[in-house]
Amino acid sequence: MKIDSTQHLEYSTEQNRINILGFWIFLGAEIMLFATLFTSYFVYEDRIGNGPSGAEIFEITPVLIETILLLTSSFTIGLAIHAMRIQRTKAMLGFFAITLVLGAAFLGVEIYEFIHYYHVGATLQTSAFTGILLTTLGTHGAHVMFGLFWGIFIFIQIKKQGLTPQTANKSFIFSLYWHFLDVMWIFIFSFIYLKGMM
Amino acid sequence: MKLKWTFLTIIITIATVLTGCEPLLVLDPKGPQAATTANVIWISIITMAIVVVVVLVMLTNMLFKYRASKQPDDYEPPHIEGNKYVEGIIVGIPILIVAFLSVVSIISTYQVEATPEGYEDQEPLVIYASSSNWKWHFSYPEQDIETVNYLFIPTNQAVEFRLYSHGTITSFWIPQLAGQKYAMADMVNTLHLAAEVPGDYMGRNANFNGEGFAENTFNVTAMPQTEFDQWVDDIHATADPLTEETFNELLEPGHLGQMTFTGTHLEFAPAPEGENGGHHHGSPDDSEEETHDHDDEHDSDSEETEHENH
Amino acid sequence: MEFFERFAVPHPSPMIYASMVAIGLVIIAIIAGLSYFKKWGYLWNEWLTTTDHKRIGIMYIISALLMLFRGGADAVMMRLQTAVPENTFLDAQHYNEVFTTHGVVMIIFMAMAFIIGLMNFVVPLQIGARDVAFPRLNALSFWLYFAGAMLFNISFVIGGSPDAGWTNYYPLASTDFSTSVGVNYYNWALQISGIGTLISGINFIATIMKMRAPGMTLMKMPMFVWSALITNAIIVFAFPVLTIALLMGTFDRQLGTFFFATDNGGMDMMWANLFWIWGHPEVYILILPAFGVYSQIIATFSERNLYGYTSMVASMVVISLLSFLVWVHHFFTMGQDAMTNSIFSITTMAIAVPTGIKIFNWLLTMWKGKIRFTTPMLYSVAFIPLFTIGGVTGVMLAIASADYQYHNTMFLVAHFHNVIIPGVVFAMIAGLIYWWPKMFGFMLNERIGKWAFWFIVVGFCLAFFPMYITGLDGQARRMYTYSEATGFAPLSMLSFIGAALLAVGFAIIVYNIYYSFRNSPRNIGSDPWNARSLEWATHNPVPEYNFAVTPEVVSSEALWDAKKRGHKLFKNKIEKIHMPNNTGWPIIMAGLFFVFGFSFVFFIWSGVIISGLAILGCMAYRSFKQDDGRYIPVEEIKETEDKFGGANE
Amino acid sequence: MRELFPMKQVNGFIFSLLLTVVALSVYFLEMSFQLGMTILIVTAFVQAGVQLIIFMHAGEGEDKNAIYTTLFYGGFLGLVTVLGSLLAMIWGYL
Repeated sequence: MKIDSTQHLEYSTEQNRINILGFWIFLGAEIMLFATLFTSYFVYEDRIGNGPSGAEIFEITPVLIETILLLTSSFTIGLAIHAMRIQRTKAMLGFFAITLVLGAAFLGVEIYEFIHYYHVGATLQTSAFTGILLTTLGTHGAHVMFGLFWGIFIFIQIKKQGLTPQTANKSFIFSLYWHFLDVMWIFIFSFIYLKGMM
Repeated sequence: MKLKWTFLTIIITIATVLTGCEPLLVLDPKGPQAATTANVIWISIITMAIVVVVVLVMLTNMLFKYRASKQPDDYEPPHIEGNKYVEGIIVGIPILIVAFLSVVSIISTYQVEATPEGYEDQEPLVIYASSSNWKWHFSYPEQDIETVNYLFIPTNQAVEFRLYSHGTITSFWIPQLAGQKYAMADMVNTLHLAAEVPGDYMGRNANFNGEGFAENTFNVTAMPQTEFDQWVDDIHATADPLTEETFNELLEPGHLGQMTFTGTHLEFAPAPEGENGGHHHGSPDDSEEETHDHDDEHDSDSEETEHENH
Repeated sequence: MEFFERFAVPHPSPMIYASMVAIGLVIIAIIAGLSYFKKWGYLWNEWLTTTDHKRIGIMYIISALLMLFRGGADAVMMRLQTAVPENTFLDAQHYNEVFTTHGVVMIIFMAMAFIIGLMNFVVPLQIGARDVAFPRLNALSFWLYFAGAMLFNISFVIGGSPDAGWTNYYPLASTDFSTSVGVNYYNWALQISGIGTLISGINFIATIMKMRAPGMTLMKMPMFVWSALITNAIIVFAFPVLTIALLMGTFDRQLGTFFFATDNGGMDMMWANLFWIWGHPEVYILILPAFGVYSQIIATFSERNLYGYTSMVASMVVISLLSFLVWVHHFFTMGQDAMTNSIFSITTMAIAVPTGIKIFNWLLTMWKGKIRFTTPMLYSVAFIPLFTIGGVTGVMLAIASADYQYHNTMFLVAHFHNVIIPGVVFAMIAGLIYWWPKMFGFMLNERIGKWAFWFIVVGFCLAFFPMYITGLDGQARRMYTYSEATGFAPLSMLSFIGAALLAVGFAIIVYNIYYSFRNSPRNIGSDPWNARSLEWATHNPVPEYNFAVTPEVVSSEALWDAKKRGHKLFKNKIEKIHMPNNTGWPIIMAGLFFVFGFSFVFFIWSGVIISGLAILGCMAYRSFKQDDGRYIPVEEIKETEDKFGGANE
Repeated sequence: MRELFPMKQVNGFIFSLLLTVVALSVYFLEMSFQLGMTILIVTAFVQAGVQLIIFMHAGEGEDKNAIYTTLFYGGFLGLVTVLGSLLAMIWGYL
């Protein structure tokens, strides 16, 4: 494995560079996945059947908390990568841990939100609108959940092996994933919640 | 060699069959809408035949002239990059052809979506055609009668079909009178046609909808207005009224022969017409009002189509 | 006992029971054979756990051929049923299941597997790479595809086949109208193999972008590599749409949501919409690699460089974008206004322009050439006029008003078979014959191959051209029978004869493989076709490391440069070569996906949860496992090269 | 400590919070649907751009052209999917 020391650790081997490009392409596919969910959401938005409409069930407070949590976690994972690049392993692990905690908090609030929907009678089986709402939010939530476990695994590996081209590469790719989830949340926040409550 | 003749034979066969003594249904129109589509099909067949012929001529030319057996053994084919002018031609001409056909497509699509040409001043006859597994129900609200699996229409009269389904997506199709349109459960689609020649025509559901699909057909009879009026009167004199109970029995999956009733099912099971053509059909109540004042609705409809025409 | 009742076939027939017995016997025979010849270890070590792109490619192609025969059997059954009016060979339900599985198997499990198989085998060789970017994911892709294919194929003996057409329109596909588990199978089989395809797409883009030989800029890639790059770009952006659509369909059928229902806000049209947003790009996913194959073959056997390389590339890029802009033409008759239909009518016809460029470029490639009529070239020559006919009927269908008459008729069936068979199937057969010596080190017999070609071409014309006519005569597609009075009988009989000839043609191909395996000479050198691109610069069959020395190229025709212009391909000395290790986790994970899908189909929640957790466990295991691959030492490479008669230098 | 918080990232974070506040105005202030949608579209896409360039370093590696091509391709096709579907499913029937 040739290591190119003029580049950041995460870019230092050819395989690392291939991995990063590959992940970007995967994110391209994810854009389309969420675009499809948004397409369906916009089509079903007014088709509420016998169920409630968005304006009736959305609450600004939990949504705002979720947004702040995820935005901040996106900031901290960015700082983690920065710390990684200046070889500050401890600081990096710190930021990494904060990110995961914020992510877990986000999931907690989202679970609260889902329970709220359940209580006001908006379930997957209520109408096409509530179905697509919960599917879209659920897909994003599942991504965050997956990211949490993935992040924990990487955290353990850095802890064990230190910063190597492999672990740095994994961390960088994880950060791409996490930022991407934040971007998707911004779209959910704007075009599902705010548009619905407007 | 063999290849070329295979193709030529096949093309000739197609041509003879196409122009043969027994005309194909789609190319044997009996009303203005189907005549439009038949003309468009002929235009496109001729245009496209030119393309096919050009390709075939070029191909045979290449294959004959440049086959290895005709070249000297030491012949080395030259290295030829693209050429701006040649590539300009092979882009330009297809663009012209496509542009021409696009214009044909747009004009004819607006035509078949509107009241048939020459019938714009006429009040169209409204017939609700709804499908259930595997039958067609035809409701004539103005005449207050309903038929199953057969359709009588007056000739030289614009007919406006309101299509919907009691279940699966079906496609209402009378090849000799007009193209298809889907019938679906949560909205009503409109299909315009007119018959100009009295006669019996084949009608069917063209969209696959399960076991009984092959037999999901109906018979269309076009007749002069006076005979049509006579037929309506006869039904009022002889047929039984359609009750909700009978209608629900009719909806059960299966095949029925031709049946006739007075009254329509629209009174107790209205069509899914909503404020916006049923499209934002969310709550059940917005479908109720619509059927009672369908006359207004269709007036505004024909106004709209006129707009589109001019 | 109640637990097992759900696995019963809802519409049994003697044929299905016979198939069950046949499947059972074949499985027993395979197991017995492997045990008797002590081949389990060989199979596991050399094939099932391989990460070698060439072997994965070959496994894809073998699976594709198996699926071709499954789908082909369905096709012959359909043609037989409709050969005469009022036939009773199949009943309506059985016929519906047969055409549904025919469509799905041919598109998803035959054509897709064939193109991905060829890409797997050829792309790394054409760009001078050792393997693909992610060899383990490549194996996972294959095994996920295979798990999906098997899941789909067991449906007709366990629980019942899907019966709502390959387009699977709701509400027909909902539990109200399709009561067996067939459509559940459809959802999960496509979902699982779709994930595999998506991974392949990412893998190949990364491979082509990052692993080209020194000197090979994007505009110096062989045309097949370009077609693979564009195809995989379409895969990456189209398949997520299918993922979501299938997920919504699964929710509707199995979790009680209302997405495609007709009440509670549901919209049955939305399935058609999402399906075709994926479905239309999907047909370009199939046809573009075929274009790539033809570009290679026509250039090779005209002994000329490909005419208009830049415009060939540009036209594919344009096609890839336009392919996402046309989907509404699949449901012009759904009731949108004339303006919407006009827009999509224009975008659809626009695709004819880049496609036309390609046709003329191929013709101009033959111009001033020295054409050799080998079997692959025969398929390519037949492709040009036949595909043109298919293409122009496509333009005819794109005219919205006329489509109101063609839609759902045999005219449409004739059209898409007319593009897919001469387009994709001919290309795959031609490509297989063309690259066969690269795969196995001997050539397929040309004389037998040409017999097969004539059967297939004539069979194709007889089978599908009559459908244009019956379509215009008002024959709807998917009708299991028709009456004498319709007058469809003589032409339908002709179709059946054509289908039979096609079947004979494919049988001859199989015989040819057997015959050539027994009789063909093995000492064919590395370049039996006098070809032009890089893959022919290494040995036949290709050693596992592909090239002993990484080649350096200066044009898209690297080998031609070496042969005619004195370009030196291999400049460096032999060094140790880094290769990926074999791994068992892809096949294990795909097996778990199979269990997951199967359990979900039958609502066996315990199976779903256990296999779901096991899949996540596998991923966690992969996250922690380090596998840096292995090195092939210089001596071993030299030894191998000597066996082939010395290094290619 | 200072070096752990580079200005670029801190500014990016503050900017993205600001964008969120601007987007929130559609909830707290009375405005027409068109104006509200315009604000949401602008803030969402700017926000996405901030994340991509400042946090995700989309433009730093040797493959930035491939990455940007992927993103634009995905974004374009995503928009086509959304708008085309709305056209074919809703607007086409009005």
